[in-house]
Amino acid sequence: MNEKTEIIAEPDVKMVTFTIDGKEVTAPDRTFLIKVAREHNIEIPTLCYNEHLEPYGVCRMCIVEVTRNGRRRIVTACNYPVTEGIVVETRNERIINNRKLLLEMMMARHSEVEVIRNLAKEYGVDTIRFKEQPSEECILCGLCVRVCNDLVGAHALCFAQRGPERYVTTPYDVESDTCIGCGACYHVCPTNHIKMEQMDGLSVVYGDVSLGPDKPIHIDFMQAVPATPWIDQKSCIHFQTDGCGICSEVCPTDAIHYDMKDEIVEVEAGNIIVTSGFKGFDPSPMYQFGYGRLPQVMTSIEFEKLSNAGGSTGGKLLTPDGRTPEAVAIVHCIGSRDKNYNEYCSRICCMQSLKFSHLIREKTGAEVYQCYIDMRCFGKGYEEFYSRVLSEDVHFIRGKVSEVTDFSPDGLPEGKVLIKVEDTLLGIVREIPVDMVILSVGIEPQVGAQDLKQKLRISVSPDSFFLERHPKLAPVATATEGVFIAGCAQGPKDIPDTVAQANAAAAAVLQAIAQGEVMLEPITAEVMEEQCTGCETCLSVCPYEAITKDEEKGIAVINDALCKGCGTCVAACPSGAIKQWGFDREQIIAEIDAVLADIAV
Amino acid sequence: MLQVEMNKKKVDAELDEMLAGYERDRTEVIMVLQDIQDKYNWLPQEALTYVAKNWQIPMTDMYHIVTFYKAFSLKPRGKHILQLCLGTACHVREAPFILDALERDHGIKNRETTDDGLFTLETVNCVGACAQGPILIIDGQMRGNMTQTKVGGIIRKLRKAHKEEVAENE
Amino acid sequence: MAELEVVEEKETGTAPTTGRFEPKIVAFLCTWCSYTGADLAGTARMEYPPNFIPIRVMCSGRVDPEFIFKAFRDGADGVAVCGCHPGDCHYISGNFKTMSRMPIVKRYLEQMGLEPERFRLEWISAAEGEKFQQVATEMTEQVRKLGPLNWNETVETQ
Amino acid sequence: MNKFASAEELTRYQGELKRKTNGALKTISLCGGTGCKACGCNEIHTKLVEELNLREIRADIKVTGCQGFCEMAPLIVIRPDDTLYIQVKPRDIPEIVEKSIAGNEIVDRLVYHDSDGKPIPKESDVPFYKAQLRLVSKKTPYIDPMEIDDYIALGGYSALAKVLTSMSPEEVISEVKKSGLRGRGGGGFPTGRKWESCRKAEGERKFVICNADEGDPGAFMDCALLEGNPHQVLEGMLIGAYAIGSSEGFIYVRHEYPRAVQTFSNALFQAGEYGLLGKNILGTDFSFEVAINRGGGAFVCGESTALMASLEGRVGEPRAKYIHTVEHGLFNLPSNLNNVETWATVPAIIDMGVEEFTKIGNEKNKGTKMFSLVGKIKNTGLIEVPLGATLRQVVFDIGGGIAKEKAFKAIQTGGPSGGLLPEGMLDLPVDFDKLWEAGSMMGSGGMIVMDEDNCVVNISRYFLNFLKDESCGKCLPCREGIRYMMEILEKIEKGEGTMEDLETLEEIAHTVADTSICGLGKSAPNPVLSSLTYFKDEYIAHIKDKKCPGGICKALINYYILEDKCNGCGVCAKVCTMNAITGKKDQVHRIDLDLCEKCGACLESCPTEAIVRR
Repeated sequence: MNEKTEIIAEPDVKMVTFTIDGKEVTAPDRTFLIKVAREHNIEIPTLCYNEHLEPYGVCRMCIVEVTRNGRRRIVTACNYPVTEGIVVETRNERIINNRKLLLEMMMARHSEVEVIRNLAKEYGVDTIRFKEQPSEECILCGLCVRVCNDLVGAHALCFAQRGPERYVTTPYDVESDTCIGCGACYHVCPTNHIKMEQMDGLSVVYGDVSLGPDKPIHIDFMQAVPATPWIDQKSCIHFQTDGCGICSEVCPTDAIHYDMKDEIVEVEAGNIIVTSGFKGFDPSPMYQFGYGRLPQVMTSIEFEKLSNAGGSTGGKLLTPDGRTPEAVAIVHCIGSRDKNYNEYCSRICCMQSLKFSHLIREKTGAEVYQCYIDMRCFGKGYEEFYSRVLSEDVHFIRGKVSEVTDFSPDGLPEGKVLIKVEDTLLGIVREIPVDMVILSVGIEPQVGAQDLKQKLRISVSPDSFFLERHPKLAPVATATEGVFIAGCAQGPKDIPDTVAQANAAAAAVLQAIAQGEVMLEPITAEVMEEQCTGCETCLSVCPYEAITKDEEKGIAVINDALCKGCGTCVAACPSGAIKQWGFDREQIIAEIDAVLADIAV
Repeated sequence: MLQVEMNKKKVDAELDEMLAGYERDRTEVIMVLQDIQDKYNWLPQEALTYVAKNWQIPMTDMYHIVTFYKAFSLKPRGKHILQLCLGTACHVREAPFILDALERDHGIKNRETTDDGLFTLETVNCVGACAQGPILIIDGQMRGNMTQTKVGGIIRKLRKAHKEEVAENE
Repeated sequence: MAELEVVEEKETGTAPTTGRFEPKIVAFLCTWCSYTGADLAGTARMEYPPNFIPIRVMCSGRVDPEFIFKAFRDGADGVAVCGCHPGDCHYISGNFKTMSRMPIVKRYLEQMGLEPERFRLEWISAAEGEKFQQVATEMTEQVRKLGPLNWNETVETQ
Repeated sequence: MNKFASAEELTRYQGELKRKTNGALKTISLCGGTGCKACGCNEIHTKLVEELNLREIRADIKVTGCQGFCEMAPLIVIRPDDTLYIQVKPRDIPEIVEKSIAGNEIVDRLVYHDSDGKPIPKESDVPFYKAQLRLVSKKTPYIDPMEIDDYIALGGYSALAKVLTSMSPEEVISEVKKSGLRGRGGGGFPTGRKWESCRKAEGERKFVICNADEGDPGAFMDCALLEGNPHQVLEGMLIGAYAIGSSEGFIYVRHEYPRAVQTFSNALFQAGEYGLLGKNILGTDFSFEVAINRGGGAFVCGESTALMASLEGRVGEPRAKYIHTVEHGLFNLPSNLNNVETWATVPAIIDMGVEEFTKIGNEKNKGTKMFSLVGKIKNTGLIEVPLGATLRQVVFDIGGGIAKEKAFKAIQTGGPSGGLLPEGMLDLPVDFDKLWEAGSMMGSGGMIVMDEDNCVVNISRYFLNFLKDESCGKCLPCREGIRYMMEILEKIEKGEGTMEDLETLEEIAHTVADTSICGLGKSAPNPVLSSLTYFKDEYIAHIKDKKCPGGICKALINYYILEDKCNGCGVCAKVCTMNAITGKKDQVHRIDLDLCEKCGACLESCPTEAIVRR
């Protein structure tokens, strides 16, 4: 009975009081002793216990002595249901001696297994009096078999034989065809006898292929906003075999519902702010830098993750082979200000590189070589920061790096690569061995910006960032009424500018909302009843379905709230029965006459 | 492991007819396996998958059951089944000497089948005829007061009979 | 700074400076794309001939074939209709209608004896200031080569 | 035969049967127990039928279950004058038929002779039977197990009728509690209390289970009961089910007892025919069904929770008993499990009444207990003695002392969970508590007698080796501890043991007993511990003197030919596969100790017992 025990008693549960090592405790009746002990952090060692599985009680590590109505006996805490008035002793001499001998038995068979060696050391077990055998990693605790059969429901692992020949295997010792590779057995194995390797993206468990990342429920990275975990359905057990369900059990706010689905949400919105952000330029096409080929070469975004406290190295700056770098090169304008890729300047790389140089100098004291074309420190306090970095004796080389290579005729120290850069100020080509090369990659429109353009009917500027209505007077508005753009969607910019634009866009939206009503399009079309023959040609022309047929009068009617004033229906009407305010037939004809009239301009 | 491929369809058909009487209830699984073992003299994998499917028992439980209980054998057993009683009474009357003799003189090891597929030796614990210990059961027929020499005689007789039989139908 | 040239005014419709035949080309530009493109060419200080005179309409779909014939009849030597690239139209499908109407007008004009170069349908987006300049210059030169249309003599009489 | 609609119909039918059976005809009861079957009781039966037809003599032949005197198998008893003929051969049949059946004489040479040669023809006078008190196995010699009428004729099922018609379930329970009946499976838990707690447990659906696994090697009492008198066991289960309020029963029979399965399923069929099983038994609203479940061959399934796991179609792995099976047993429902003999005793209690029953046995151990007396004993067989009888009475009065005039060394009771008791303990009364205090255990009832030619270390290693193979391997102490203990004993057997080994042995024994999950592990150390307490000197002999007093441990003994006894017949030389024995015809032979494999074949086959091992 996998008891759902919260120590804070529900109303109808009978509470019992008893003593553990002389300390009085209360707990719901028939709770397993181990749970109560751990609640009061009384240390009882366990090997085959997992709170989400039925207790199995086979490793006998959790033995304690219990006196109940006058009878003293040794029981296992993991599956002993507590009752009123029992006296529990977790560490008396008899228990310690028994546990020592049990550990000695285990050491004879599992001498190399770490968790056993630690326990043995803790209990002072050093002489092994039994015939020692070659160390086996599996201690037959059965956690993997039980999690696979009872919890996951994949029925892939089982015990075989009995007595000392008992071992864990798959039926007929062949690769299981029911294993879903969820990795549950890999996680619960106390001696990590079950290995899980990554084989081209899939984790191979116990020789069987798994389907996804090792932990189905995870947070991508610590700085994610919002930092909420998500479930990868492909490798989550519940979605494979309808088993498990531990996460919903332990979630205190009961926030996990397996039946939630991705839905298309239709929102009636009067205004849209497009903040699709940017994508870092992928430097792989630039073979000369060896990105993707040389492990030392990384993009500025990857370096950002490396130096981040939440990153894989916890903020420590390490080369891929785990060494602290002695020399680092930072290369500017990768994919920006470059005829073959993007002509525009991405604005942020210079200041970002300065930040990196400062960080590297401070954290590792390595030599930093910054290869730039122009230092564009345009913002408030930016130039001052540049001079400060200069004072931290960072080497600034004015020139484009021509090549990064790991080959050099007179040999290269282990783990270093060579950068070749033409120093235009000294007029020489320099070759500098470094441990790490950071490519300051430029900014490109976000993936998928193209089809967003189609959907929202907004246009893009030549550098394929979204086009603002007016570069100076309306930088966050677009030609389409009610659609706004902010941040890198409109063009490369750093955080201060992005924030400013965000506020601007928000203000514009609020202003429209605050007005309470919407200004109608002045230039709309209107049907002249007396001329309309009801031929319905115009109905099919209007993309906004603004024209409907008035059945009694037998004439077409235009709804001026929907009409956007394009005039296509006016031109299409065979009987010229539709007027367009501001671009009526007479007005255009007058313009043509004016254009063709021979009067001096 | 001696892998003997049985024709799956044939096995399924035979089992359908033989096990029709059972109600496909989980408590019958051990008896069903014993009936199958009586029929084929061992438990082919096809039979296990058949039972697993029809009694809705995962293959993991099936494999543990057939390797746990001594009554079942996953390998084909010999033509003659020798069961030597090693109960305490027989042990006390020197049954182990017979066990050693079987292995030493006739190459029949405990819980194994001889290469020629003629003999399978299994040890059992007390079949209830302790007065006539040591007991050797040959194909279900009990022989009491066994000694090494008597056992030697029986084995040689069976081997000769088998040789003649083989000679006949060639 | 280029030296400011004083522009002399002339009676005839031809441009005052060159004495050559200066054609008159009426260009219907849709507000959201070609007109903005033209505007961009202007702000980018791109030079293009003044003969290419724009008339703004909300969408190229608004251009009624009647206006084209009226322009030719009233003395235009060439007419151009410019709109957004298909799929970019601010009014979703306005330029599709133009795409279906204008070929008919083109064939009609050819049957009336006009040279094909006198009428062009062009898609120019708001970002293609250069393209606008190139279309205007090229069409002006082509019509200049063809000489004046003189609708009455050439078309009316047939 | 239609079903009994009421208890009266049953009693009326009993009356008719009684009148029919005590007719003029003589009854020849032929023992058909497993042991006798192994000695050719079938041939004797066919010869007997032939002879009777030849002589056109009409007599009633009954092939009964095990009558107990296995040593003297095959047995024939001529009723009603109860003449017992022992070790009968087919060729003796004509003489028996002519003299004892046609006439009333006794064939003297086939009768039992006591130690000073006096013939004792009457069965009840033979010392083997006289010293016993047969209560549970009383009816077996008079019944053909395949015939329900025989059982009913002897008053069978009247206990059930009495219970169903005149007693309430609570009254039955209090009767059983008053009777002091304790579990015959070996634990000795008061049966009445067990029934009561099972009756009180929550839940409508309850199970009654009969544990016929009898895994103890050297014990075959349950087998004899099931094969000899299945109806008594069934009647006990019916009474228990009525008392507990269960309508579903199981009997878990051991894989090695196919004949028991046969006789019991036949009994179930016949009981069903007579309306004593199934719906509305004897017209009352009590109904009960029993299903037979054949075990898969695992000693551990004798333990209650493992048995239930096996019944559920799972692997026989025991579970912690913190939750009692009477509350959550089979399929997690209340289940009452008792041993075959316990169920068979219940009808006897109801029939004879509690006062009579409590007269038998001593203060805390009431009634009788069946034992299988085997090993180096003169009269090997199945016996039943009142609890409290001393070991000496069992071994010497009933057992007739040690075979081949050898010296008694030890008696092992309780099977692999029991212990070895020395000569000094022979006056110990045989009951649950005294045996437990002495470090042994009643167990299911196996009693193995050992003489000077047995080695205590070897026996302990035998039990540990048996338990190592039978351990389910689930919990660490039992799986590993027993193996390490056995390895130490093997070292001692090879003469490589040290005194520290004995201390380690004791330490492991206590840990295995303290921390194992089930009875198998908890009681596994008993044989070793008791042999260490009573036979420490033999261990020391193995360790220090490198000698095996019993002459069993191969590494420590050699085979010698005694000059004075050897007549030079050469049989040993022929038999020795290692041809380590040399010698000319009619001259004293010699064994070359280097070649000798110590296989013992020569000793076995020497006609003049001239070969010894020391």
